[in-house]
Amino acid sequence: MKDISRMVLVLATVCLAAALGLSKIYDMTKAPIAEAMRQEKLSAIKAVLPAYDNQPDVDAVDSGGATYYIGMNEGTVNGVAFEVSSMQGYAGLITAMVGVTPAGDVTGVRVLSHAETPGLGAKFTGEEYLSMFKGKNLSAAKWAVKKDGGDFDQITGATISPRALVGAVKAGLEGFSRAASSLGIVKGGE
Amino acid sequence: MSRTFFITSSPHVNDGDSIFRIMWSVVGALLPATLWGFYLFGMPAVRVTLFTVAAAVLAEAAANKMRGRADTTLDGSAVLTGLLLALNLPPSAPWWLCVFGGAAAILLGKQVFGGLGHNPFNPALVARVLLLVSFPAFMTDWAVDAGYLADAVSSATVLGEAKTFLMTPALGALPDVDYLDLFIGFRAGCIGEVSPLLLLAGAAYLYWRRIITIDIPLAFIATVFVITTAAWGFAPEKYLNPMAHLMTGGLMIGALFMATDMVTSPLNTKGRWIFGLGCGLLTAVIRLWGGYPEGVSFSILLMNACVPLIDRYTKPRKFGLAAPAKGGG
Amino acid sequence: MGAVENFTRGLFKENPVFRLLLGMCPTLAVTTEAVNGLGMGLATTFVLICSNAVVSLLRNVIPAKVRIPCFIVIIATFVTIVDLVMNAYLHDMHKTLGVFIPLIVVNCVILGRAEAFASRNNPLGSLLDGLGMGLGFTGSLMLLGSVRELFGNGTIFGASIFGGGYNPVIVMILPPGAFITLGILLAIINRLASAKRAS
Amino acid sequence: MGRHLFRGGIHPPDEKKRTAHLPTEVAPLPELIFLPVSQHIGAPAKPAVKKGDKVLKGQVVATASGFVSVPIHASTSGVVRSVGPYHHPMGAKQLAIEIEVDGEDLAAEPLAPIEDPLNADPNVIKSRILEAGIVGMGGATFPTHVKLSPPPESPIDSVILNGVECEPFLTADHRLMLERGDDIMCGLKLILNIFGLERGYIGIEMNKPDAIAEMARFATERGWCDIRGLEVRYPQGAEKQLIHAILGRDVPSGALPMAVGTVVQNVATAVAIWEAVTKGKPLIERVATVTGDGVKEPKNILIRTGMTLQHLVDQAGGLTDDCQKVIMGGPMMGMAQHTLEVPATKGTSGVLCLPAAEVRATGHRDCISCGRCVSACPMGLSPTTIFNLIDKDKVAEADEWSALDCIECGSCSYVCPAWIPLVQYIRYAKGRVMARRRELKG
Repeated sequence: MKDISRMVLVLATVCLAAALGLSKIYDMTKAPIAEAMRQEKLSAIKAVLPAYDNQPDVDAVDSGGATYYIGMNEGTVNGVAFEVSSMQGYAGLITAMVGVTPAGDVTGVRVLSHAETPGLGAKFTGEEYLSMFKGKNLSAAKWAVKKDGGDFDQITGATISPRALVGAVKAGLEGFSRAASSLGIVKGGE
Repeated sequence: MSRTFFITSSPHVNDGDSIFRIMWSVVGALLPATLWGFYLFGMPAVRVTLFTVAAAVLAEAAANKMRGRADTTLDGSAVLTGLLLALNLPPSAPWWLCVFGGAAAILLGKQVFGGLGHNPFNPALVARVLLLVSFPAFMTDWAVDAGYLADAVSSATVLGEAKTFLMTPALGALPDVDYLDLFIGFRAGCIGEVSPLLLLAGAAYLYWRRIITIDIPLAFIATVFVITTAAWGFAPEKYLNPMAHLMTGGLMIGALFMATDMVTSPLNTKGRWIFGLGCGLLTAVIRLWGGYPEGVSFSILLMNACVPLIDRYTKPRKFGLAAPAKGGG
Repeated sequence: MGAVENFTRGLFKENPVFRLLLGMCPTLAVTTEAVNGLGMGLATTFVLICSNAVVSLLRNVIPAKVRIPCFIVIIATFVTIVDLVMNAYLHDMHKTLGVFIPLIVVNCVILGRAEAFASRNNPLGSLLDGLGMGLGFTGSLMLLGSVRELFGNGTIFGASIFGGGYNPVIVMILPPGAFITLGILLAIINRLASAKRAS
Repeated sequence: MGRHLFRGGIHPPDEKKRTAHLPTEVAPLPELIFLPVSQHIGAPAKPAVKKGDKVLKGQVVATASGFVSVPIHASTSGVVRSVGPYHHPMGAKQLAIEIEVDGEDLAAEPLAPIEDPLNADPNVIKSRILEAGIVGMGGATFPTHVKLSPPPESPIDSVILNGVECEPFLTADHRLMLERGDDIMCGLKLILNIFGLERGYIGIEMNKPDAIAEMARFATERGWCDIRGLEVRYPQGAEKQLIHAILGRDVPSGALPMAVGTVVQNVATAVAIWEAVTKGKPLIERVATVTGDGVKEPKNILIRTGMTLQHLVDQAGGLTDDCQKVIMGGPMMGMAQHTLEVPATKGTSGVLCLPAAEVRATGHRDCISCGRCVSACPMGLSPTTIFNLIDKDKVAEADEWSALDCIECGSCSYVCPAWIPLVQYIRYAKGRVMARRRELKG
């Protein structure tokens, strides 16, 4: 009996000490972790939007099931960022952050996550490839890879990932144009 | 006068076959398909083959030296491995890729396991898959600028094309193919896989020489045919015609020359049927629903891994027993 | 057994990865780059030192029958601490190492040292043992990561080695590459060890 | 036709053309003969003569030393020169009686011929078979009287004479069937009488149509025998395969033919039984084929036991210059000999001499798992698996894979492209398995 009670006592004490210690650490790291995750998102937004001086994640608007991060410079909306995704990749889900001007011209694309083959499919995540989205908009470009008669390059030996990305960006842009009015963003300079 | 005589245990005669003869016979059986590849793709194909075979042979010699073993480069197995690998490379493969592949086939595919006879996986396929995942862009670049096909440049194989089309319904109908052309071998692809006709001829020779048995190729090809026919019958707009499955890709060279590799296939007939069936099943599944357009290499390698298990459960039926003996009996 | 011996044992003679073949899960999974190996190694080292020290301190208090649950609770505590701290201050690396940080808790090296060493030796010796084993583990992971990064990406710690014309052997940074590299490194090390024994 | 084919087996070239057509010649007497006391399976016979004794042809020089043992008789007359160790076909030296031949070939008082042999009491026949020192002459040399005395719980309903001679090169039984057909038939009848049976079988491979025709003639004449022509496939002459082919019965693993009510005897044994019964003649001579490209004139010879191989080879014109291997028996199961001083015994069905060109170099490669040995094994075993297991000292597992069922026919080694001496490994495995089983028991 004495044995068992000692065992229970020791185990309970150890667990209690561990729990107390952890709760303290958790409190200490809670804020830094939240900040780190915010910075992660911001760095993606920053990469696709023109320079802004507000906090786009604070000035975010939900519409049509998507979240639009709004970038402003000196009080004027100069860009909107949103996440797009596609399941049409070679190996599952591809997500990307897309930035556009209020008029709908693409300012930048950055791939957030993908599971494509490193070295082949994964080449579409490079700056070199993504830069060709810049300046394109829904009406002034054929949104398809060149192989399918569009304006966008594919990658030799890997047509599928770029095709998925182009499709996702296109769908995102369409969603944006639908949502634009309800967001209260004045289109272009009008 | 007393003479000295050779003492060995019985039997004192043999059927005259040897590893040397087997290996070089397989090399010989691959020659028609190889030469066809040379004609079709021109000098680049010749270069790929030479580099790959040379690298394999040199790696074999080096490995023997490192392991302090007698030289085995002449037994033909290294040449065969190199040749099989070369035949599974696109003609445009750069020289360093060939050298890397040839050496990897021998060193990683065979010698690390203890040399010929000890390798669980087909060495040429190990190297091919290694190259495929390492250098996918080079391994799927079918552009040729020499030989007969140079004029009719084709950028992708039928299977790759089909996969792309079928995954993207918006693109419309599949391109038409002429099955006779495919059977004779007028298409793009790896150097040695393009002509089912010549591969079958080589395999027929090996069958006649009793080097390969019919069980594995038959089970393999029939299974692929049955499954692809079923899929095509259900949804012809979604799946490729079964004839195209048979005539294209690496199915023929895989079923006839890679899956039948003695070292990495089961010991007895029943096991070989199971092995062939498994290869066919996996190939069909990968081709129909997998990420890659082609699945022959992967399925053979996967089945290679199952061989010890297959051998274990397909003990030959012992004479004098109605049913196979249970272990420990 | 001297303090020096306690420390150096884990570095070479009883290197957890190459000699004891412990902790294979993180060894194979996170060594796609040298820096990941370093991060994982240091995280593990921290847990090792702390758990070794605490287990050693409590070795006369914990009844034998509940020692394993106690050890696990102690180890899990330190692993959670590492997980939280890294997430807060080394966010990018935490993202790369992902699930393998929480999985340190099942790393055989840690429970193995707690059971085989710390529960039988004094706190200082256990601390040194944890440090040695941890650094041995870190070094091994870095070596593995360096080799894989070198051939799979042409770089070491992100610094280009082969130049731009290099075509990376992608398989090296894929799971099979981990097995191939580990196998070859083990072969070389066994060869060296047997040569040393022979002489 | 034998209807039941066994699985496996091989088709080695039969090489019998050299001697199949040559009538048996009688070998002249040599100057010395050497009679090993162990010419059979079982306990060696006990020498009954000593140095200096004069012996006559047919006299007992060594007596049986147990149930599974037979006496040895002098094969000609002469003086005992020594009783001591001498070359033996099985390899090591063994006890042998050396007789200086006097050339007179004087016969001892023969055993009394048995009156009306075809109606004689079975026990009289059996004891005569023992007295005459008769053993299985197909090569196994198992004492015949033992084989003809199965325990009562194994009733015998079938007797088969083995005229298959599936070993390449050898034609001794073939000639015997052509030249002594009726004696074989009568010998069979004696065996049938022992078991009270009406009809027996003789199995002959289809590559000996003349022997089949000849035996069929006697079979019709005598009316107590069916002739079965069998597919040419090695090892058709192995007991279990022969029973399978003729009767469609499978001898269970680990059992003897009597377990399926069958007795198999060689045709030469039948002749020896007939001669022992009707003429009182002990087993001191037999037909052997001296053949191969290593001798100048291959021949079928009627030899006496104890003649050295040198003497036999001399009758066949001597060895060629390039002869490199001398085998007692056939190429598949015979024993290679290191010297021609070795004496022929009751089981010597042939002497095969191979020239250098036909001698395969030793040294083998690693197994490439081609599976040919598995297809070739007539016992349905996996030779390469047993080889791999015993090579790694896994005796228990070798037992599990039925190493003991191996009949050592050599088919696996014959087809092995890596030249692995599989039979030798399996023989070794059998020894280890037996030892282990004994250990587990005791």
